[in-house]
Amino acid sequence: MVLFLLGFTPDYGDAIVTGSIGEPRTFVPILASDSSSGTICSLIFNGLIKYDKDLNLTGDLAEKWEVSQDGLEITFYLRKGVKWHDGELFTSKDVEFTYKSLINPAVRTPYGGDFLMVKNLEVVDDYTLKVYYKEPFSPGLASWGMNIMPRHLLEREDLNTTKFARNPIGTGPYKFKLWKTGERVELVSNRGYFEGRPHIDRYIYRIIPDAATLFLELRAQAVDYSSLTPIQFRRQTETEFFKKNFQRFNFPSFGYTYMGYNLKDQKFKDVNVRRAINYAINKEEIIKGVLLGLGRVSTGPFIPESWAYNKDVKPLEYNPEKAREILREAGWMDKDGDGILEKDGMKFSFTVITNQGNDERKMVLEIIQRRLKEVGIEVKIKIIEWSAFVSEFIDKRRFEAVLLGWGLSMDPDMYDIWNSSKTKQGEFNFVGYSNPEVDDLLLKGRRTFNQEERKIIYHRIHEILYRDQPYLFLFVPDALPILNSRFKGIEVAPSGIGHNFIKWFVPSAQQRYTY
Amino acid sequence: MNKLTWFGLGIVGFFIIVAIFAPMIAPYNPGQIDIENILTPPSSSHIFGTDSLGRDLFSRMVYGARISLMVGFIAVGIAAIIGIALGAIAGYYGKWVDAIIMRFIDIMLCFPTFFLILAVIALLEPSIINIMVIIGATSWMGIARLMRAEILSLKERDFIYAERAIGASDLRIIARHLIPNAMAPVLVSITLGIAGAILVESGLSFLGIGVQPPTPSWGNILSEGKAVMGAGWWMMLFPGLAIFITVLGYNLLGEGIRENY
Amino acid sequence: MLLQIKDLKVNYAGLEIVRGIDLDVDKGECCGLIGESGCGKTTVGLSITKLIPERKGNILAGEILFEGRDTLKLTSEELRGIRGKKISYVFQEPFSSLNPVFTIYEQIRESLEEKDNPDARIADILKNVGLEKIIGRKNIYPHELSGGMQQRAMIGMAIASRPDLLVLDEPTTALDVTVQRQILELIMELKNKMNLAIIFISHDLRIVFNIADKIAIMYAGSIIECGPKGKIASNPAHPYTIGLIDSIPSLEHRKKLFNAIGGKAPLFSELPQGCKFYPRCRFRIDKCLEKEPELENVSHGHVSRCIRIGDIVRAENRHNLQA
Amino acid sequence: MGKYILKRIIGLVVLLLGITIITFSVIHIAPGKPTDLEAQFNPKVSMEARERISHLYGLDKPLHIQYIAWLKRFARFDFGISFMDSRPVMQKILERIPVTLTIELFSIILILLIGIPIGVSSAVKEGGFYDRFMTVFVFIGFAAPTFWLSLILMDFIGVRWGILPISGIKSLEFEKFGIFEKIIDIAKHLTLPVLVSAFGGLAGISRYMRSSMLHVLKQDYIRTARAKGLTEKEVLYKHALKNALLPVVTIIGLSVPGLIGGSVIFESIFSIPGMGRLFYESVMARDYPVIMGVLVIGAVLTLLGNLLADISYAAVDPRIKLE
Amino acid sequence: MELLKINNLYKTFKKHRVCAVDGASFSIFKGEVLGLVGESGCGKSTLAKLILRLIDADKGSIFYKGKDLLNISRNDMRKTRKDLQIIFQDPYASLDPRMKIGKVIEEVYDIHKNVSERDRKSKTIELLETVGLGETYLNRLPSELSGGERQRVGIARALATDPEFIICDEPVSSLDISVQAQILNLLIELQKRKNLTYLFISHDLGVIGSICDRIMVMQSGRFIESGSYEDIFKNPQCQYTRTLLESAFLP
Repeated sequence: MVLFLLGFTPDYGDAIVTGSIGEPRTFVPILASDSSSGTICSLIFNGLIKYDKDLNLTGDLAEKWEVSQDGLEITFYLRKGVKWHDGELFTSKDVEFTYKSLINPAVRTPYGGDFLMVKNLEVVDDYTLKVYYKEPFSPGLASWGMNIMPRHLLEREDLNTTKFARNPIGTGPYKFKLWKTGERVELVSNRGYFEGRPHIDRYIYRIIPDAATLFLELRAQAVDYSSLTPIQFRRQTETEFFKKNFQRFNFPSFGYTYMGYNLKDQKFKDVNVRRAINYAINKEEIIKGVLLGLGRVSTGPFIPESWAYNKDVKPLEYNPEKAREILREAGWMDKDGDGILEKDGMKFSFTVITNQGNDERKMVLEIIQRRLKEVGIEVKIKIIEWSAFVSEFIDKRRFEAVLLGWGLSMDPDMYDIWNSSKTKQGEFNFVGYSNPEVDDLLLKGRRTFNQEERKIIYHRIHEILYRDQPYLFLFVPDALPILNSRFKGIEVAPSGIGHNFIKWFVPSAQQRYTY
Repeated sequence: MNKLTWFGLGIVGFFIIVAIFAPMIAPYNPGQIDIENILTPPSSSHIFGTDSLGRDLFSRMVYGARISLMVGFIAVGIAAIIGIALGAIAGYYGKWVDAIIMRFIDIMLCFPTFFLILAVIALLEPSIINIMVIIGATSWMGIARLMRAEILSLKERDFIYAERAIGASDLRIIARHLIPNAMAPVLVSITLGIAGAILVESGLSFLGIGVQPPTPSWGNILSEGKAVMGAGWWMMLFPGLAIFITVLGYNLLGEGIRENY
Repeated sequence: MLLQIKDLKVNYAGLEIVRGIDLDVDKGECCGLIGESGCGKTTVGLSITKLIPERKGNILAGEILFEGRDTLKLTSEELRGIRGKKISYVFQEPFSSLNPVFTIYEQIRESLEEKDNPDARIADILKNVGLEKIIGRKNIYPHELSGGMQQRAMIGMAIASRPDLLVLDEPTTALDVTVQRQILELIMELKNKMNLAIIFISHDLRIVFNIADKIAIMYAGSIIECGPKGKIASNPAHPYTIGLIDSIPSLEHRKKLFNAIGGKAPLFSELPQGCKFYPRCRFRIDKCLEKEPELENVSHGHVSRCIRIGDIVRAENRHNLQA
Repeated sequence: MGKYILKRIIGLVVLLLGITIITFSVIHIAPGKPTDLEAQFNPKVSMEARERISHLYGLDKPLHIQYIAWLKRFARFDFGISFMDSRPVMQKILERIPVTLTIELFSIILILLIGIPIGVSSAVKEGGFYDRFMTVFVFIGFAAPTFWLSLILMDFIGVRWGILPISGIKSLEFEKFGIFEKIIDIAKHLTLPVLVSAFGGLAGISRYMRSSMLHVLKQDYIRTARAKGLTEKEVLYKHALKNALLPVVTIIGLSVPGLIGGSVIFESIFSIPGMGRLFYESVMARDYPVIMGVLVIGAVLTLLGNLLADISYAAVDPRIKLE
Repeated sequence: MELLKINNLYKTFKKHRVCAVDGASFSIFKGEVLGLVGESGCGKSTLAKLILRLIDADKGSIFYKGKDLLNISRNDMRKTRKDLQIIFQDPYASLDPRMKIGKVIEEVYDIHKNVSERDRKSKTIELLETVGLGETYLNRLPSELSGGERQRVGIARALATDPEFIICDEPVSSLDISVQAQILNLLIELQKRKNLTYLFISHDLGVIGSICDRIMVMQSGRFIESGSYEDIFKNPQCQYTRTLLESAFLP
């Protein structure tokens, strides 16, 4: 291995202290919907399959799996000899129990959706099981990345209130040690982990609610692993001190920021107007101003590095002149000379709403506001606290335009966002986009397991979406993790740096927390 | 009036002038985004440096003065009006009127103001005025209690009986004689209230529910400053200092009024 | 001579309101110090043991010889040896002169010179001032007593360590008529029993005519007449004294106008030239304006600060003496 | 006294019911629903799933039925379970109270120990340089925005000079420490928060104490105490101080709610798992049971605080009796 | 002629649980000075406030010009107030500290509209002169006046509605003797010139003796003796009256 040549013998020991703003909610994996709980559950539990560093599906608790010709049947062959942290053997009965809990209406799990497509699950023997689907459902395969729970501990428990939530037992690389509410969660390495013993003995997850405090803790090296804002990355961590004591990474994150129009609103019905707005806004300027260059222009709702992203779709260039021209053709003139265009007595003025607590989105809006003013469109900004934002404005469609971001899962299937059937109250096609061809393509995309076929489908969807402009796709921000320099073995890949976390190690000389 | 009170008055006066003549004083338009020089330190062209969107910090601070002071005056103005009226009525009429108002005050002390602010931001136009109306409408209890205590002691004085003897109506007695004579402690709590309101606004901005962009206020500039703490010391220093000096000024003025009224 | 005040000048709130006072009080003698509000009589009383608050005023000149020693020159240590021990005070408002949050018992105990077995000593004091009812009850607070009883407690505190001089500043003004009489009788009784010297400061001539041996009358910061009670009462030798006596409503004075003094007391900031009483004086002549008159002898021990003593003394034409 | 307290407590209970009704309705009328925060916006989460969740929380029932259900549980001192992590609300609150209580208690003790002497000494040295300096000093504490001052201190004291830890309440190796080291460790973590919180509270107490002391020093019984020959120290720190301290007792009563209330800004900056952050996070997630729990405890403490203020005032001031 | 007829007036204050006025019945005749003497706390001032309905009586009746003042509406009462006025004891507390002297008088005209806007100023100056003050006092604040001058302003205010009956509630008790004499002279002259009727309240028998025609002695809320000057001063019937006389220093 290359590492030996460099003279680093992979040592065991030390602890990694990561800092985060959010407090985890629960460690019952199928109830953990917030990112903090998800991060920790992914270290304690395993799914049947997982994504490797190049974003391809690979085995986890399942050694291998087969999909039947008609795509209605998936057979999983489980890994043998895997033990739960309390020594019990992992068997297919645990998978069956997890599946049953997911579709049980009394359990407050938000993840039931994909598993309702399953006709039934058959346990063939302790280490083989078959899953039958009502119709071919390719995203279904990815859904089996869901963490599997120990049947022998939870069978007789009410999952909503079980003590397990604060004292989880899993199969993963790290075992739960303690949880001090509001302070920190501590995990210790699972020496008998089936993929080999993790090098770092202790994983400490500190809860630090304020971003400024988190950065101070970083500077004082009381936190080893955290993420930076663009300003922190460009302006505060270029010093000698940081270069010596820290290593920084930047790679596209799995998400994109966009401005969605309420397509039912008179002003945005005409696609040309939406395209004119795209021309009027300088996307590069936003990236330079808000992300200090740490991000790239986005043209569609797919992960840039993944096979589903159509690289031939080029973003519209910044051309205010063309924008004014298109708007004039669409009938928008500034008759009363107040600098704002009108049409049949209606001013081209709209309010963009976004959620409170996200400084970047606020700055993006302030730049958009200025650029659109130059082409005669008045933009007002309204920032609303999250819960009210979702239930009063998004669910009830009470908005003209919204600035938001979507997190992208590894599987490109975006049925719930783009399909015209998903525009009822509370559903996610809140902009009200409907295009029969896209509807049809989405269904085809779900029905085939063949990646080549899906690639053509999603590339076509990408083309149509950018042409229809239901969203003004803005940018994909870079993830900016920062890690203390004593940790070795980090490798950047399309899936980021976390894929080989259990291989990270600290040379014994530099180990800091040892007892 | 001792030196400190003059000093306080000087500060308060200075910022009121700055607020009134903001358009003249500010060299740039506060919303003028300039991506080329983001977060540049104080220089000849930008006295206080620029913020994270390249806007001139000095201009935003000058306009921010207008917002922050307005915040103080509106909130405390409303609190004063409600507080004085209810306090006077409770103090003057006593018996069951007094009991009801006092119990209402107890309830208001436990009122979840936080929720009201969230509701306003979501449902109404979240302009600064609405937020401050809410702050004002839920912070009058202190003034009401002060006014009531003063009037309880004043209404036993002979000149009130004399007013009644010459046939003055209750309203005239309360408005012309009781309230003016009870103003001293209330005035002090008003000046301190203005200082308090400015601090509340900066607190709300910290939580992200303060004054909405693009309108600058010392509170939201300071919160932006917090986000870039290491990279732009001037973004933290100047707004914090402005709030600190203004609140100090109002406190010294309040002290002066308390002593000399 | 127990106490000799010589040419005392005191400045209060920036104005010289005591403009050269001379007063002697012998052991066992009750000297009345009369003057209307704002004439400086209280300040004189307080100056005897330097009780004037520093920020408010200071003693400009003069000597206060008590048993031969000038109290103005004493160190604060020596002064404390006199205050409450040799010279005690009783003030006008009994209710506000007693500390509301300490018991009567405690406040009297504080005034005792010898601290051993206080209970017996306090019981004795309470008996002396007519407060037998509360002997032994250690947790009585001032607000639980009537006005009269509170003043008795104040007097008890004053005589606790057998002083030589008692300075009483309008002790009965705030009390009811009947209670006033009892307190005055108590004071006289104690004066004789303990051979106390008393300075009785008041604005009411009627009281002082009853109990004082010698009377000094103050006007605008200085003494304008001083002498034995009998002489002052029978033939007052200063127009102001005459005016005061004429202002006293007496029984035969039915439904007639008083021969009252016109005008109002001068402000210390605008004291006129010459005799300070000139603007309100019935007997004034131009000569009075020249300079402030000295204290002239009227008869043995009776002095008056007026240049027309001769004319005024002839009692019969006192009322209709024209200018 | 007992009857008075009983009467007041019955009044409180009625008031508390009124408060719970108002609070309950305001919370539910305010926009936003409690379905799980991030689940609301995760495409994987279907609409039915979210409906099911709100059904499980019982939110689809009319408001008054929900209130009555809450009231029944409240009568048995059961605040129900939190929506966020289905843990009993009481447990979540009791988990947070010790930290907030420790900080606020130390802060109030510090405020009293420093604020009162400052107030008293400023009054005694009124108008002097010391008085002016102290006025500005205490106002500095009040005027500086909390999080601004905290961050600056954390940056210099925590990061650059490394004297104190930056945030949190325990260091990572806490479990390994002995009892004594544990106390030191927590003390080091809480030093900055307590100092900043106390510094902010100094202004209130010291200004209040100063004006109260100034008022008392003008009273007659202070002059009586001096006339009794007591030392200046006895006059100031026995007679004057006890009276001046009376109103301070009510302040302690009124600050009872603050003991538990905590402050979200303060706790976020110093990463303290206190009541303030619990309330803020519950509000953001519309976790109604926890919100009601915190607000009701806050209301009870506010009302009890008022009662405590009145009772303690009566206990300290003999003149007041509660009828 | 009988100006005011008061019969069994009762008033107790819940706070002190003491009966302030316990069944007072008497009448006041036009043009006389009726004296009311008694120690502090015997209910004199309370009785004064009851008669003018400044505080509400528990029960009883007060007849004036055929109407029972306790049962007429607040508005009618405000109209009849023109004829019935009061002067208070403490010159410092009876004037609004923030109001100029001229305004104090003009406010009365403003309330009763008995003097037109135009000549209010001249009427005020005239009134101030009748009480021994003058135009220079118009813009002064009470704090700039001596005790005697303030009492004169109080009297001027009472005269502003040219009343028929004035209650003097201890008008001279807190004044120096020389100023007391001036004010008593003023009250006596005004009574003759404007044919006023006084209810004169005092604890000082000397003052009562020098100004009153009839005298009533009050003790803890009840009248214990009343009669002409001679009856009370020459042969008092009750022991309490005798102790009062002995205690007073009557030269």
